[in-house]
Amino acid sequence: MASECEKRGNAINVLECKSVSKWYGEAAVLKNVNFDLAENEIHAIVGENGAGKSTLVKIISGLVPVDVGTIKFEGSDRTFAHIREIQNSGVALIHQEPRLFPDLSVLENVCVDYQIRDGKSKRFNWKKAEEETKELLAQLGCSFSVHSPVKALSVADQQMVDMVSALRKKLKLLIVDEPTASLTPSEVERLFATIHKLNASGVSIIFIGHRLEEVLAISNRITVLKDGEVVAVKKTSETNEDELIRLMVGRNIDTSANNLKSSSNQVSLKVSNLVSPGFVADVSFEVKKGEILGIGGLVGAGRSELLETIFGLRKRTSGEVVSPSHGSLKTVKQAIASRVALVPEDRAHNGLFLNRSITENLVITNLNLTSKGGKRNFAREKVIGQELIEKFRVKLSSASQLVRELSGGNQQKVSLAKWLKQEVEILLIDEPSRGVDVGSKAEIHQFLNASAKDGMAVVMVSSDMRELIELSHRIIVMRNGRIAGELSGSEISEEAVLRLASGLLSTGRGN
Amino acid sequence: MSSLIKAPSRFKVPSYLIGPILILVIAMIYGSLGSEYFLQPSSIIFNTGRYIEIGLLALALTFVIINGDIDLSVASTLAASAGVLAKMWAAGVPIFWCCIAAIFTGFILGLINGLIVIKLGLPSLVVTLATLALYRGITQVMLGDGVVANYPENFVGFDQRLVIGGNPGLPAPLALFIAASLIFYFILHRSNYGIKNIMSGSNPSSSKFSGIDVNSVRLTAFALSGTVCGLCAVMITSRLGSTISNVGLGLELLAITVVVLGGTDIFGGRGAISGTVVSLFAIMAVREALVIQDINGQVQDAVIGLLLILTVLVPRIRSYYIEKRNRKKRFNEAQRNA
Amino acid sequence: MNKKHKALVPVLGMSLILTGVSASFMATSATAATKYKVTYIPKNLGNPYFDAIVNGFNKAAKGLNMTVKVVAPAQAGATDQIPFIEAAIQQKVDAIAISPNDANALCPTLKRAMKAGIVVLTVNGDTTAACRHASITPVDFSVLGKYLVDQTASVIDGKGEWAFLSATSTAPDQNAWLAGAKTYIDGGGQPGLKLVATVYGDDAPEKSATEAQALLAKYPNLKAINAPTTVGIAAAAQVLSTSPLKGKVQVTGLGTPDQMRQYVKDGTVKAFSLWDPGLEGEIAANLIVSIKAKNVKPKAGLTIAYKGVGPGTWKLGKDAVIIAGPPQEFNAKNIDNFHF
Amino acid sequence: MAVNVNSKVSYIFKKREFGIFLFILILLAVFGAIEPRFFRSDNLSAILSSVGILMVVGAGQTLVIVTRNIDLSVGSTLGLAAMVMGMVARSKPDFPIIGLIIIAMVVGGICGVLNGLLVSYGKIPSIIATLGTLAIIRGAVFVVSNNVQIDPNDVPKGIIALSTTSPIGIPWLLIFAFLAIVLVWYVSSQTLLGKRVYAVGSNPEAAVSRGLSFNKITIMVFIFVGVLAGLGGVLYTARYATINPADVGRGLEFDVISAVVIGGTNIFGGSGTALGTALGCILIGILSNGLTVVGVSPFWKACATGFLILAAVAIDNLVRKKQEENFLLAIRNQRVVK
Repeated sequence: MASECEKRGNAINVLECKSVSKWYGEAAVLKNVNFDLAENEIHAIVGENGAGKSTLVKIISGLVPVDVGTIKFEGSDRTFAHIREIQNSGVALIHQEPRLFPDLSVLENVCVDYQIRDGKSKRFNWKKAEEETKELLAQLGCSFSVHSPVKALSVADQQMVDMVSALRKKLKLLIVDEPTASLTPSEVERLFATIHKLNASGVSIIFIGHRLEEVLAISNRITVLKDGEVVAVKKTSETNEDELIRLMVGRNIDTSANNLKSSSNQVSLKVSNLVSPGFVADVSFEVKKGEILGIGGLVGAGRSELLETIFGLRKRTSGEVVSPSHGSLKTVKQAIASRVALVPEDRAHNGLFLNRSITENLVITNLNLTSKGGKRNFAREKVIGQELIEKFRVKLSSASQLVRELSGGNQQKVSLAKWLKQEVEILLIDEPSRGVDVGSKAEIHQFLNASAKDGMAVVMVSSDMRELIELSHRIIVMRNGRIAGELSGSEISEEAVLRLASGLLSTGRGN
Repeated sequence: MSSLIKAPSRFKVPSYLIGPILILVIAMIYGSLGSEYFLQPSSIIFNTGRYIEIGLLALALTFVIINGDIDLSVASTLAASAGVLAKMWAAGVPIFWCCIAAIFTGFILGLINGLIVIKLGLPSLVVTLATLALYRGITQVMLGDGVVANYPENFVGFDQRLVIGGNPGLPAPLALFIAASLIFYFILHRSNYGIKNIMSGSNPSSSKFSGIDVNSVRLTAFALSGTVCGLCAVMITSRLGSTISNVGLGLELLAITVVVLGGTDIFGGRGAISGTVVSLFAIMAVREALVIQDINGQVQDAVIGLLLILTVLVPRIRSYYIEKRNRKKRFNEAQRNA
Repeated sequence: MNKKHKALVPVLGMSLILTGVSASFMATSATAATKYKVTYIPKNLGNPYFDAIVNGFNKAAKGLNMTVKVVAPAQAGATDQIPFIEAAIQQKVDAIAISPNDANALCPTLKRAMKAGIVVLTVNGDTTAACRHASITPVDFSVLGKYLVDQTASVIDGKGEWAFLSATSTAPDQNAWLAGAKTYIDGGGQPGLKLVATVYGDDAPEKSATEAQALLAKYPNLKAINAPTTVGIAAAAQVLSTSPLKGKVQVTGLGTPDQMRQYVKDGTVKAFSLWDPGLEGEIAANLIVSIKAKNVKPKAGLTIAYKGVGPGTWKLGKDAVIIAGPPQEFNAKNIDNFHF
Repeated sequence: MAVNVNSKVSYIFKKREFGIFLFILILLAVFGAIEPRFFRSDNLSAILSSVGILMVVGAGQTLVIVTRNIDLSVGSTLGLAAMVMGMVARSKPDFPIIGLIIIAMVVGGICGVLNGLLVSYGKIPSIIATLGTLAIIRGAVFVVSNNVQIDPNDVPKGIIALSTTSPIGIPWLLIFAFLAIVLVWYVSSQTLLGKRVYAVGSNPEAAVSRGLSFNKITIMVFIFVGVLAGLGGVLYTARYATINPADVGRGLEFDVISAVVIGGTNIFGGSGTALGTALGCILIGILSNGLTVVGVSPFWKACATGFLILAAVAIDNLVRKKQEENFLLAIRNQRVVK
């Protein structure tokens, strides 16, 4: 086997997918896709939400069966191989949501799918496994205990555990599916360093990402998918961001935010000395009418929790949230009555009802408009639903379709749209473009700008540095539950945000 | 294939009703094979009374289950409410006020279930498993080994009265059930509370983020369930004309079976009143058909159990084979094109 | 074609199963040849005691041109028998014999059966007198309480503490006997005995055994446990047969010989009682024919006579109650003569 | 920092069963104070033997619940296993004891396979599937036994002896219970297989994407609980000697699930220990014996049992939640306040 490989030399492909097609129900998600991966290559796949990227890598890693087509790995046919067989041959898939077991410890998470080879002792050597895991964790620069339950770790640490689980096996192909979506810049750096190190040691890599600058930075080759079809395969050195976007979307779109950066002096919301134990420590700020206030910081700095506390979802021990026109707000009910809306980061868990229809998702926050005396009016629900769908150009086959069937970008639009019949004055929005394709992202940005221009106050948490800097009038940076600093006007820069977020005050980057 | 899915029919039977309707039809045929009296209006009338209590419990449970909870204590709540009714009647309280007290007891006990579930953050399965024993115990404490009977003539025999006279007439329990179904249908599918109930069962976290007070929705569902148990206690007392402490023993599993057979998702977020109603009549028809064919209790239970599994399993198997066939078809098409 | 018909496969399968189930479990159903159709509804199935009554029914039915159908609910709940009564009414049977699980709850349904011209007899347990034509009890329920007390006295020589292990707190026959026993004791019967507790085993072996064990722990001077229920007596005997107290504490009560043979032989149980349950079935079958064919109206004071059945003649007591016969005591000497 | 967190982790795991253990101690103290004879050796050993059957089945049920499933059919399975074994023993009195035990376990295992297939490949929620098989298997008990019970003199002496003797003095019944608990403890804490069972319950989607055979593990735990229920059938026969088709194992599922839940197993899967279940079983055994021994009226007993179970679960839950909260807070605070 090994000698055969050597004979073929460097030019051979580790992975070859030939005319792969896949349907979910009646909808084709992959049409006749050809994809190959050369040895020791970092191959990026880009495309809008719903273009079929995730489905393709799920097929490659054996998670879902292919309908038509063949897949060859290291020269042998793996088309219908079982997931375990594929994993044992050295393929690992890392999702954007770490696939971990919250009740188990780090060590158990890492070892749980370890195969004990026949002929050897049936007993699993926990001691040895612990040593190996500790070593791998140390290599990745992680300091948490291997006995800590995974549910106690931060998202970034969990991703590292996921990575270590993959590394424990003999890796030949690592697939990373939007790994950076929930990571902060320094964590992204750590991840990229790891990927490069693996690549250097002979592992081929498939990389899926929405942040094109990252894709361009890390990959050798880029495959662009659109509507389930391969539209182009480019060498990274021979392409650029604009071309990629054109290929992905099929048209030119304006990605610059066009921010006029104007806001009135009228205060829309005043937060003073807000405390939520363990998450938010003594936070005070104001946001003005027509202003977009960005909140930067690392994941786990308490940004999402701050928004949730303002919205009345989290227990607060002290502090106050006041809307000058509506008074003090403590509960969700008061917040909504004061025309505050929250669009959460995790739309699948907190924003949407995946198993219910689009109309129901849109109507649930607008019952005050659609119903009378507690009695629902289906005709009016339909009208309002349709209005919101059109306003946000949600792509769907019918308004009674389940939200689950929509792509990420369209889901995000629904998650946002459901508030907009409520004459929202203060919009709290958490990671507006997480897992959203470039086209939808641009639409959402345009919407935020237009709304601010119309007088809405927006408080936006974002880990996407470009989004944060281009959209925000003013940025406050959180660190460890506190406000580490505020930036406005010309002070705003990527470096300044990072410095505040990581606690390095003026000495520049170090560590 | 596509013609099968997109049938151009104006009125489409929801998929969750197909199973129960099939069962209903088959049971009717089977029962009428056993006895020429099976489909007689009179026999249907005399038989509805017993099932209406299960039906009402199932309607209330539909709310609780759609909401993502479960109430195993319904039969015990019913018993405790009947116990209060009996004790007050024995103490000389007018029967009307006894009934009111019974319904109120049900309401309170349901509320207690809900409060424990919400305030202590315990799973409803665990809490109502405990209150199943607790409420039955309260009934035993109240009634001991005694029997309360001698209810007034005008109270006893509600199930045999006709709301609309003649043959076939409309028996009172059936009329009550139809009314209750309509009310419950309205609440679940046409009111704000209903959609909040369904949505908080579908995703409690998103509901909180959408401004729904999930806990009060849950509490309402439990209280509603308890209140209906109280109402059923009145009905069962009227039907039997006596009260003992084991009244309604084991009804909870029957009621849950009705709800699940009617297509309500046991994990919440999906379900319909129509499903529960049709499924009640399907189970009633199966039971009656089996009884008329002289089949014993255990085998009746086994048949219902089998039907329960088949209603969930058969559509799964069917869609699996359809999916498989489609895949094969596409594969062949792709081969031809290649 | 096959597309549409494939959906029918599960339906077909379901109906096949249904018919298969029915075919194999239908009780002997009425054929046109017999004159009298009778449904007997025991408390529940699988109870050897009621099997004996069924045997009596069948024995008598042979000579009476009668078919007896036996149907029963899965559990002995108060209302579980009602569907079976309803079904019998619909089937227009000639008579319903029932061992009621509840004295009151079945009344409305039974009354409707009587209205429909069906003869209603209660066997081994009674409802209110207005809800049936006649009742056949195995023994005189009013004296069985006393009998149980005396029986307890006889196995512990008239002295010591004892306890009742009853079936359920809602069983009408059990409660009648317990009440009878209390009246007898309060009236000065068996002054050497002291009834210390009454517990309920819910007719479940586990619960009965637990309760029996708890009695042994709580009352160190306990001399006897009287369990007037077949499940209870067997569970209590089993607990004692494996306990150091075996022989020191006596178990007695009501049980079937087959079930108790073991414990009589190994010395756990000195004596226990029962009657011939089959006799109840035989009387019931004959009485049905009398009422139907000879228009006999059961009432107090009436005397009935059936040749070859038990003692042969019976006089109906108050509320048309027929007492089948005296209890039979089983002990080491005679137990091998009985098999049921 | 790492060391600090590490010690906190072991602290939690050490304390996991502490709440319920404390509750048992308090109960023992109270019962003993009211009625010292509660501690008589034959009483304690009787409690243990009645608990033994519960423990054997509960050990299996723990793993089932850990995988986010539930098996309601254990009582029926126990009944079928006992009945088949009893019928073999009745017709062939010389059949070796070990053979009878194997027959019972195989019958239980077959029921487990049925449940496992319905839940895994059939994709039927376990609560529905086993609600169905609960009735179906009970029906099977009736069919195979033809409604005839097994009397004590039909049961071989060797089987009865399992509940009283063994080579080492402790009855076999208790040895089996101990072995079942130890087996589950060993598998769940020491082996990779056990970790996979917990992984499947902790995050089913992740389990699939990590290549764990979800279906195989599900079927395996159902077979495991089935086999243990079969063994439970043997022990039931040993302890009660009579096998009645209607009574055998009836309602056992409620006791078993109560015990598992009292023992701290999360009803939503992912966590739970054999030791906790063992303690839960002991608590139930002590309650049902102790309440009678201290002279609680039979009518108050069900009430007290329900209340105490609720109290045990609530206290245990509160204690655990507090611990976990403190632990998570400590970890966060290490980051937040630096």
